[in-house]
Amino acid sequence: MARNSDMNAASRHQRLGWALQIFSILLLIWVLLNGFYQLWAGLFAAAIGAGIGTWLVSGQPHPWKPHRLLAFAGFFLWESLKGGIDVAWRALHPSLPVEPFFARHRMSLPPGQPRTLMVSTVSLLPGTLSADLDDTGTILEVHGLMPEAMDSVTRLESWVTWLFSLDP
Amino acid sequence: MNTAWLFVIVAALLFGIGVYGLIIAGHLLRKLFAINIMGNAIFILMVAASGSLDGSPDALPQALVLTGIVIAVSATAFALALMVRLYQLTGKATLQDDEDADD
Amino acid sequence: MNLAIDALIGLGLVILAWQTISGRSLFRGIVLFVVFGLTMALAWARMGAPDLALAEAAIGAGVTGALMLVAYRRLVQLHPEEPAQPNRRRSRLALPIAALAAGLVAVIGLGAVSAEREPGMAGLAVMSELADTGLGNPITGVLLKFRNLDTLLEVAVLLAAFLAARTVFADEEKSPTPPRGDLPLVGALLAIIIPLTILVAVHLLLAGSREPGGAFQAGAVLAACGVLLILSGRLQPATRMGLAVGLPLVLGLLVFSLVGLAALVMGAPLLALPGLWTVYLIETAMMISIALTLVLLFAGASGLRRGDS
Amino acid sequence: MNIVEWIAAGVLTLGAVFYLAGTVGLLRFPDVYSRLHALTKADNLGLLLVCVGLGLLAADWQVGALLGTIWLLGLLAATVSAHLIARHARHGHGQATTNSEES
Repeated sequence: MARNSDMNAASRHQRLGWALQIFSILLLIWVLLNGFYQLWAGLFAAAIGAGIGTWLVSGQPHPWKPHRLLAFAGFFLWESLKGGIDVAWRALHPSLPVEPFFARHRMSLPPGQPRTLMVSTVSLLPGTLSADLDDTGTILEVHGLMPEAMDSVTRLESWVTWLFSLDP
Repeated sequence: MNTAWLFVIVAALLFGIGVYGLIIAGHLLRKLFAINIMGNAIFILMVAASGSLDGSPDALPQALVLTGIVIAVSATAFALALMVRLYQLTGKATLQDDEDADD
Repeated sequence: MNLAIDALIGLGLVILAWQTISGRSLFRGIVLFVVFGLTMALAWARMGAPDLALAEAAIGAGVTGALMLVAYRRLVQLHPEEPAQPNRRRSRLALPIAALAAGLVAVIGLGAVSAEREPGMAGLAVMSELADTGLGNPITGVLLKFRNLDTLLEVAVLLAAFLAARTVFADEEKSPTPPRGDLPLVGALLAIIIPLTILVAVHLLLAGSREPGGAFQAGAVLAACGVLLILSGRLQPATRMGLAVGLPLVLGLLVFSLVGLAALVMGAPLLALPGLWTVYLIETAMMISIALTLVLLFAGASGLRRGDS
Repeated sequence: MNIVEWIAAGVLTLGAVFYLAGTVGLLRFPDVYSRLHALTKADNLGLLLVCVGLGLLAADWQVGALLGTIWLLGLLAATVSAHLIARHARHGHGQATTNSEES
């Protein structure tokens, strides 16, 4: 990712990319809410939302492929299913089988969407919780419920790498 | 016993709790809780007693209550600002009479 | 079955109200009060009043709760060593008076419920008139067509509450929200939630003309955006109110009055709204003013400026 | 009740069970972090099941898509708030009361 040098030159393009992404997602949700009735208002609202959203986002948009996103969603759904069942079982088990611990994980992902996705999904995998990030945003502190929980963190990282087509 | 009766009873109980809370509360924030609960009781009463629960909904009391909710939040916001200012100036968030009563 | 659900909600309301009044800590009281407001929203939904459910959830529970939390934090900041104690007054008369008040409400309510009633003469007249306004939602129709003066004054009351509160915030130095570092997740949350909230507010505003929703609900939802931006430091409270804040603040009142007066000039009665487009215009202006007023009340400040981050 | 409604009832009940498990975990687990595990994971599975159940009852793609959006927003809110609470606790506010939020 040697894009840092031409960051400023590409910045306008990136802003436009963000705005288009946010705009189309908002418009989709509007159609879900209202159908095509009063679409003019939806276009208007989505445009304002995209403008403000673009002001709020930071970093560059990362390209992703739709079919990979679908596969990632499947992986995520399966893992969160396992996670929910696992923690429910532990909570209801009479002897409360938990061995809480903290572990540090150095992320090899670039900042922006990949890291954000990683940090936010860790909490929904079986037995892991993203507890803290250091100031550089690379070292993720993970709280685990049982010793084997850390496996899913590395698995998640490789999935995110694959989703955004990054070099491992 | 139907829905309207049930909610009238609920409104009466809430109003009673509100009045009780308003009297016994020392802290002004608690008095605000109580006043808001009394207000909500009256809102429920207005809608429940309009007879709209068992027939076709009646828009008039609902529109009145909608206005009432906004007025309630306006009044609460002002009261909160007054309370903070009082606390700033006197270091107490109770009314003078209440302290006399405590002594 | 339905009555059982209603009874459960009613019981919940009574218990929550009691806990709010009698709990030991103030903070707990605020949280319980918010839960009470959300349960009220459920009750409105059960009573066939979805407009009120929306308003209660957004304004009654959300905005009021946020305002109370801000006030509580100010109290704690002023005297951190002495958290507000639940000093309760003893009064022998409290219980009888409360019982009397409850009895009074019950008598009025039960009398009204069991009274013989002409089947909704006024209501039917309203409904037949509403067909002409083009508004499918009778609540919005009533608010803007039959009680439009009330609605206008309601916006004025909200503005007056802010102006009154503003004189009370007084001269204290506004401490800016401390920078929270750049938490990556918070930035992502804002970038997702705020555009979506704006979309939902516009949806509520438009939906108000044919189904539950309207300027007040939309304004409260939009105000949540401002609160989030203040909490994350993207917007900072300011002591001076610039034109960029002042104009939108009075926009609702201004547009409503102008349209209403225009009707008078054109020979129609005061505040008679000439068409559906004026309704949209007024509702949009009102939404902006309401949202901004609520945000300023939350910030406890006269103005807003952009944060440094 | 037809077969779809039975399935929906089963899924909704299962969702309620996960909510219950999440709450039990909140009460039983030893520290703040473990409790957050229970809240984020079990409650999100509960929400997913409730959304699936309601989607089955509604049998409408539009409602289904909206329920999916609700679930995603629920996930987002849960994971961000869990991260913030954990971070807050990690930075030495573990035993702190709500008073000292801004120190």
